[in-house]
Amino acid sequence: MGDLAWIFFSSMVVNNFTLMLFLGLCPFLGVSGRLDTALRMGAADMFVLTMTAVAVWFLNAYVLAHVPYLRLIAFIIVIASLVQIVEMVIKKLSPVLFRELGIYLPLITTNCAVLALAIFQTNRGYGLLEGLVFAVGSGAGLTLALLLMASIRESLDLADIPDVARGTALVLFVAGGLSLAFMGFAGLLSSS
Amino acid sequence: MSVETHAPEPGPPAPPPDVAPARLLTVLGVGGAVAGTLLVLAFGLTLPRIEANRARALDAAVKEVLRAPARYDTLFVVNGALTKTAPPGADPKKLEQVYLGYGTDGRPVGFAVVAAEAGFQDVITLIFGYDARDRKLLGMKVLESKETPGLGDRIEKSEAFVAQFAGAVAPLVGVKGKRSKPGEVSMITGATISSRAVIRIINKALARLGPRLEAYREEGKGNP
Amino acid sequence: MSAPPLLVTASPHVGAGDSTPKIMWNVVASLVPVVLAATWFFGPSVPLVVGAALVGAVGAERAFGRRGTLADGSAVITGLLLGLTLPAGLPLWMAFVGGAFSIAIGKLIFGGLGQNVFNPALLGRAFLQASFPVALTTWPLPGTAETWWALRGDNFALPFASARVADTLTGATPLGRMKFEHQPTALWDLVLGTTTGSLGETSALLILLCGGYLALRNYLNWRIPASLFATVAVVETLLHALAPARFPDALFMLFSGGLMLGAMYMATDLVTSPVTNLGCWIFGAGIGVLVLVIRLWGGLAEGVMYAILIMNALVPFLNRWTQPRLFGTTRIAPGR
Amino acid sequence: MLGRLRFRHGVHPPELKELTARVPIRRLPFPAELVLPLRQHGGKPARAVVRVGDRVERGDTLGEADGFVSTPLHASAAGTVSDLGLWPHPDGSYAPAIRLAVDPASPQALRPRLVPEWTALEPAGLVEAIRQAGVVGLGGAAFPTHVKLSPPKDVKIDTILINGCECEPYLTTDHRTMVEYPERVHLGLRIMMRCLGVGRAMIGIERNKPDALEAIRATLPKDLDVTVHALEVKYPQGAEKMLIESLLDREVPSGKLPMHVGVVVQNVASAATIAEVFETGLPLIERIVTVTGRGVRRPGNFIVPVGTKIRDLVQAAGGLTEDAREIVFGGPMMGAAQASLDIPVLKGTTGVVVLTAADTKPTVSYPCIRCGHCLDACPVFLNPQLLGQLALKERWDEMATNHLADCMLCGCCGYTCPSNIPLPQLFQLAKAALRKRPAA
Amino acid sequence: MSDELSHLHCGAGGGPVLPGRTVTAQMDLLKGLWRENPVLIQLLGLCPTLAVTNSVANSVVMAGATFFVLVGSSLLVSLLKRFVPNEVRITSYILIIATFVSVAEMGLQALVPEIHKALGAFVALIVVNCIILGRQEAFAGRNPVGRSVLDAVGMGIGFTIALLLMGSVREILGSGTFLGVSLFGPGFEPWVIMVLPPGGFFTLAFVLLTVAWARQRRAARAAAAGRDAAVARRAA
Amino acid sequence: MDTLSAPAILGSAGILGGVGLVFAALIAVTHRKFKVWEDPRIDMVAALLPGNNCGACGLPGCRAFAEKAVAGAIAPAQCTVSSPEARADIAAYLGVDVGQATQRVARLLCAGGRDVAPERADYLGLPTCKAAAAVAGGGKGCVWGCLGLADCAVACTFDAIRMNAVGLPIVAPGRCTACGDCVEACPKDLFVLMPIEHKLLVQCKSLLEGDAAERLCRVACTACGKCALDAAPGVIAMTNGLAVVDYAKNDLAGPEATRRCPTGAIVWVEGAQFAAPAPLVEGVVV
Ligand SMILES: Cc1cc2nc3c(=O)[nH]c(=O)nc-3n(C[C@H](O)[C@H](O)[C@H](O)COP(=O)(O)O)c2cc1C
Ligand SMILES: Cc1cc2nc3c(=O)[nH]c(=O)nc-3n(C[C@H](O)[C@H](O)[C@H](O)COP(=O)(O)O)c2cc1C
Ligand SMILES: Cc1cc2nc3c(=O)[nH]c(=O)nc-3n(C[C@H](O)[C@H](O)[C@H](O)COP(=O)(O)O)c2cc1C
Ligand SMILES: Cc1cc2nc3c(=O)[nH]c(=O)nc-3n(C[C@H](O)[C@H](O)[C@H](O)CO)c2cc1C
Ligand code: SF4
Ligand code: SF4
Ligand code: SF4
Ligand code: SF4
Ligand code: FES
Repeated sequence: MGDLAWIFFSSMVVNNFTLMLFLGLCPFLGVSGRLDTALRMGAADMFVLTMTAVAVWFLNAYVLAHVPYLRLIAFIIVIASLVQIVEMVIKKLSPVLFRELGIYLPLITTNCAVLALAIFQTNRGYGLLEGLVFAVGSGAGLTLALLLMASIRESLDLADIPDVARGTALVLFVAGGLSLAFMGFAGLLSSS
Repeated sequence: MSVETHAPEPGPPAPPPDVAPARLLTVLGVGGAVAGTLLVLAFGLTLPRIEANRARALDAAVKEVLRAPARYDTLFVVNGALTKTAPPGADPKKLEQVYLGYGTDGRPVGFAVVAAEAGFQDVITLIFGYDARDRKLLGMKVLESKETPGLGDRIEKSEAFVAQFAGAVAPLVGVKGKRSKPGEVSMITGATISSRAVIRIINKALARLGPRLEAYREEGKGNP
Repeated sequence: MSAPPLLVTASPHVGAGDSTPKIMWNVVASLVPVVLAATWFFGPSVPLVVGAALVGAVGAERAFGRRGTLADGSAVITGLLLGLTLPAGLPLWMAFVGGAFSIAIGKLIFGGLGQNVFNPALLGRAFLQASFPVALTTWPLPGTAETWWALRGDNFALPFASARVADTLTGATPLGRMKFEHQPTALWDLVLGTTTGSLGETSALLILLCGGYLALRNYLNWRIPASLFATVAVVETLLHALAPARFPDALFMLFSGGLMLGAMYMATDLVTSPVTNLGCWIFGAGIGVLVLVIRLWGGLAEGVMYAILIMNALVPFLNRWTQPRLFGTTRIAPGR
Repeated sequence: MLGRLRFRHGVHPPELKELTARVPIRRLPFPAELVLPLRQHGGKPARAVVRVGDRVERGDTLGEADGFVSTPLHASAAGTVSDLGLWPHPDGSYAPAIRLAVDPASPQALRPRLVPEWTALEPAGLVEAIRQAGVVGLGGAAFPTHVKLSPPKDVKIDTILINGCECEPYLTTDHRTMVEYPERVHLGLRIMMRCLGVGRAMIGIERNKPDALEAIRATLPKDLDVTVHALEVKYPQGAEKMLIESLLDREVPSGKLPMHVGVVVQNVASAATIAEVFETGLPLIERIVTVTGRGVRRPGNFIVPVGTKIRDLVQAAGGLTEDAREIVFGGPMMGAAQASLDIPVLKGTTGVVVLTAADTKPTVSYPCIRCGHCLDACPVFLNPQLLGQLALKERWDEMATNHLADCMLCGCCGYTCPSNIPLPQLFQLAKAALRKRPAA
Repeated sequence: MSDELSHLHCGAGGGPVLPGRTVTAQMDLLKGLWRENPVLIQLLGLCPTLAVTNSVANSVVMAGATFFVLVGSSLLVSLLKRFVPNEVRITSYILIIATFVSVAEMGLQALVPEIHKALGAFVALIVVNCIILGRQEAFAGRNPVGRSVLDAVGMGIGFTIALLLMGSVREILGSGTFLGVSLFGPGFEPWVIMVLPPGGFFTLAFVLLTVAWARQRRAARAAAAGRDAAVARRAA
Repeated sequence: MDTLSAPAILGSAGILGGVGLVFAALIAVTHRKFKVWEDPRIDMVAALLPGNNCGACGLPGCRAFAEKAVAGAIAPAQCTVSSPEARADIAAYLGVDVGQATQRVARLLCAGGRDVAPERADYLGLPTCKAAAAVAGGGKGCVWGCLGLADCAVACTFDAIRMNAVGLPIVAPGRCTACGDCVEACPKDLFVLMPIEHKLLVQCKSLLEGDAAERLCRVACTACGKCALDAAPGVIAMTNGLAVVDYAKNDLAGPEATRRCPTGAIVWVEGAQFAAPAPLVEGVVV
């Protein structure tokens, strides 16, 4: 139990994928302009990560033990096709849900957070439950970072940013600030 | 220097024709097969090097924390007891391992134990040498850590800190400032948490394995 | 037509009489006693360190800011407050770098006064702490009468050079002692300020008084410190009742570390706190909870700075979700 | 049912009413020329029915109402129409106006009744008489009174509120009206109650006018269900939404009018004017104006013909001081600055406030420091901070979704803003920009 | 995978080739260095740029691995593009890229185990590096082999330049060393933040700030020249 | 384990090949189901356009222009913003004629700079024309006239407007693309877009007549009617205190109409509207 809590908080804040590990920066920079988009992206992220965790656990348990060198290819292809299939299913079953979340799915397939989750999960030898907690924690972390960045960017929309800093440079400065603030969580639950 | 010109043809281009599914199947099927072949070849070529690297690193670490033993044996922890051979059917790579070192005289000098637990930033993995008879440590080496550079990473980079472990009496006690007793380890200012984590990892591993290690020696199995 | 042409301006034609520079300079004035008290405890190092941070902040504002913005006084506050969060023995060049970073990256990058997301002084301090962690956690002891005039560390270390190991007496802060050594500190020492710590976290009483003056004049939103204190007091009292050995009592939590300075001067920074009153209540409570989480379960002894910075990041979100209920409706505005 | 006699938010500007609060209302001699813009009220301007050179008597019709939401315009003095053309209007434009050369020989006496006796009239006839008399709200907005007195069939009015708050600093028109003509206020109220068939009325007066409260209470008619209430002194207590909340504890829904909560709000001076119109038989041709501020030498309350120019008023008040700097029609919170002394007083002009350089707000602004004071001031709970930032970036549509339409331009936010951001001005611009847009 | 991916994926759509303009091999090669630098101008592949640049050695190895994958897959893609139907284009590209990355990863593990460990998952993550797929989509999939390789080499060098820049700044300030060699002696106080995550963000932000500043100055100068010309035209 | 054995190689080739086959099948199926085709030339043309989305062409943005251009419904030259070379490129690419565009420019209907049209009050507050106009008309004596606070110059994305020393906006015809932003921006509605051939121009909107008008501005139209008399019949009419040119009869217009104007309110414009009486000033107040 304690371990699961540690995995969760560690992946959500202490080792936040975006702010501490630099994973998934492309969508972080691209989709954090507006809060509602960011929240949807976060939800989609969470979904894909959870799905990946399960898929990767199966792959690790049943397939990759025999062909370790196919790890990378297997991960990327399985993730991509899973997402694709889910996307099609959602499109068919719930057009509303598709409009809200579906359009972000392909964007996530090719961001490195998902592949990284698969690799970390494998390297750390997480079981199914641990993997799931890890995925949910990381997803929550990505969503948190997106939410903070998006609301900040929306408010900065009204600021008189100097011309040279406008755009990505400013977003990176804010990300640096967030990352600095999140250092406050360093060592959470690990001190004694 | 090659110069190329792109001259567009006027008029709307025709919509692309439909591809035959058979072509898709061939391309991806053949492509996949070729890729698979390539990968397995690369894997086969690099695997020996990689395993050798890994073994060399472990070997160096074991030798370091056991203060250059003449040789060492790999023991397996099975059901809380140490055995020299892995039980049949089990994959030896998946069992916890402990290394027993011997001096030039052939007498055992101590065990090397790998242990890991959360540090300040993330999990710290370390190996330490332990003389079960005197309950003294022989040395400590951090194998993997993500502690803050310049701060927490001094648990591996500060020679003074690492040196204290040679000869320290278990269980270890962390202190701030100068150590005064052989069981004490003086922690790094500004990295108390990482220092404490190292001490905790060793103490916990010994609490778990210590009796086993001592028992193993006392039962005389350590003496070939 | 009458001799000088009439003036035409938009309504309202009268104002409440407060102005941004007036507010800012009042805050500066209210900080002077705090700096003097710090000097009383830590000697001549204090004006040096605070001065260096101030010069860094003001210099950056002058160099990179729009013309005339120095006069609004906000850069001076940033410099002073940054100085007050530093240890007395810090090399001056570090304090200077911190001040310049505070203003240049903490504020001007966002377009200057009023537009920054993070509290500039705290961002500067977080930058310094992450850059020079050892120097920022070396705490000189408050002085005695004989040694008052001595420097409390290698203030004059050359730029880019480490501080030489000083022969001043250093010690752990009350929070550090509590966290790592489980030793308490007398409450009276905390209230008066005769403990180790950064310059401005020493005399809780004085800060309370000076901040109270600002609150009375409505220069800061009293709801923030109120909800912060209430949260810390309530949660900590509960925890203390559950496990007295593990959790110190609420008064210790309130009066130790940077909580007072943070609550009265830094959480209340108008720019980086919510504009709505409901938002301010949540903001204060959030800081309170985060401070406790970091202090009690985190890796660091003190968490006020990080707590405020994290809540700063949430402010746009809070502003958006705590819009006032429009008169004559049950809705709230969408916020954007 | 009774409200808490106060509302939430709002501001406390210095009242400065002592300049004229005790100065009795005085009638001024007629000026040489009057200028009567055809647009004096909310709605469509009147249509001129006289020609240059026409001789008119006091009370003669100069312009006819052009549609339902419009009122006629009457000659406020006997004289000759000297010009029909463009003249500076208090709103800053040049607008069509009738210039009247006042006949210095005329006694300007009362003449036979132009407005019928009220007692003889049915409600519908009363409303029509009020319309023909050119009565508009004198509380500032100058909205045609007959419109307010003819609610649509499907709304039920249960209460008339008489607005005696006069919450703007400086102004004392309503105050003096209540002190000097309390019976007129009551009579006007009685007439309006008959018009609307309403049995209940309430009079709300801010607590800082004890003499007015007393005068109104002392003359309270016994046969009517009218109550008088002392209200908290706070700006904008007199805004109708705030008044309704204070007195009746009802909130006018966003985007709706007082009538939708069963209320009609009338200013005390409007009530007194209705009474006066029926008493004298003359239409609305004069009004009480407070000429005040530290920029005039002898501030006072004057009865003047509609169309009197600022120049003449200022002269009556002893002239401008050396340091007079800005002339405002209405109070300093919502009033409009005037650019020249040729501008005439309209029916809805409650006061002429002359500010000295020291009284005016500094004009330099600072960036918004997000202090939130404006949110604490806005009586309709908008977020002026956000609206202001959006306005500076000309994001009009987002302002609309943030309920700009509910802003009544009361000026509270601009008053408290320490950074002196001209928030109400920005909102006014935004409203104008959105109005210009076809659909938003 | 469907074509939709190519639109949504970061940067994976190259601009059209200007009709009627000539392109020299030199331009193919050089554009990646600065004018279309994948990191500094196109803002692609930021994850590795931030994650592995806390030391110069890591940056070099990472850049090398990426270079290898980029050039190799560009070569292969442009060689095979004629056989690959449009529908399975991206899937095939990913197959090719993933193969190269796997090979690179095993190679690094065998040759430089220490650095491989320091780079962690990021070698494997080259698979999803936007630069690589982006170049296949925008260039190698449409152009002949020679040009594709030149383009890939240019982009690879551009990526290397960016990584080296970041790595040098961060290592020099953050550790006082360059490639592990102490530069300023023991008295130097390292700016630890530079090797920590916030330092990564700040460094890249500063680099982009400088780039923007340089471009703005050039644009301002060009505009001034243009205005002079316009004034002159009007005067004439 | 021998990784390089034949079964291992065959196995992995088989696995990946199988995966490939599955995918190919999947894709073939999906591709059958959903298919959208768009003329790729639209992208090409759009990329050649300036991308300002300024609307000067009368369409809602550059992509709309590209679609129309590909469809042959609009001539490349109608994009007045892009360079002649770019227009030629598009024409060449589509294999059509560049076409002709009538050049239109923005003209200011006011000539009352600070030197000739005095202020009646000091406006202090937001330094924009819009804001000033809302406060007592803005302080300028002539309430129809230019306030000189440069809203138009700020609005012009093509940098075609500069304020001159007496506070009047000067349009550079060479840069003006007739996008209409300045028309939109001016609170006094002083800008109109007109073909450059319309050379007879009444630079005044004051509705006052005679001395009343001239008192407020020395170059106001006093409605004296002389221009209407001198011009060809029907070209100029007097309406509401202003001379109004009927541009339907532009062919008959000539400079003689301006000769007797007592204030110089009516002018014959060739190229730029004002002969830049004072040096252009940089630094627009924002
Ligand atoms: C950015 C940052 C990174 C830190 N990293 C570590 C670390 O890796 N290991 C550690 O023990 N302490 C680290 N600390 C400091 C601890 O949180 C804590 O202050 C310290 O361990 C207390 O030690 P002391 O009592 O010797 O001062 C870090 C602090 C900061 C601000
Ligand atoms: C189009 C329009 C219709 C109105 N109709 C009514 C009405 O039927 N009944 C009423 O009491 N007031 C009516 N009003 C007047 C307003 O309630 C209000 O008195 C007027 O806008 C002046 O606002 P103020 O009094 O807050 O300054 C109307 C106003 C407008 C603009
Ligand atoms: C901010 C604000 C303040 C107002 N203050 C007063 C006031 O003090 N006295 C008053 O009679 N009307 C005031 N009004 C106008 C009232 O809202 C309302 O229009 C008026 O009382 C209706 O009466 P009338 O139509 O007879 O003028 C104010 C309006 C606003 C928007
Ligand atoms: C009550 C109050 C508290 C303030 N606190 C801070 C502070 O903690 N840090 C800071 O940099 N500036 C502070 N300022 C100054 C100013 O708001 C700050 O420089 C802005 O954040 C810069 O945009 C404060 C100002 C006031 C009025
Ligand atoms: S002017 Fe508008 S926004 Fe400002 S306080 Fe009044 S109602 Fe609120
Ligand atoms: S009162 Fe002024 S400074 Fe304060 S939040 Fe409102 S607009 Fe900003
Ligand atoms: S927008 Fe231009 S033309 Fe219009 S008033 Fe302002 S400066 Fe004059
Ligand atoms: S804003 Fe006016 S001057 Fe500028 S280009 Fe558009 S039409 Fe021409
Ligand atoms: S490189 Fe990490 S998401 Fe694109």
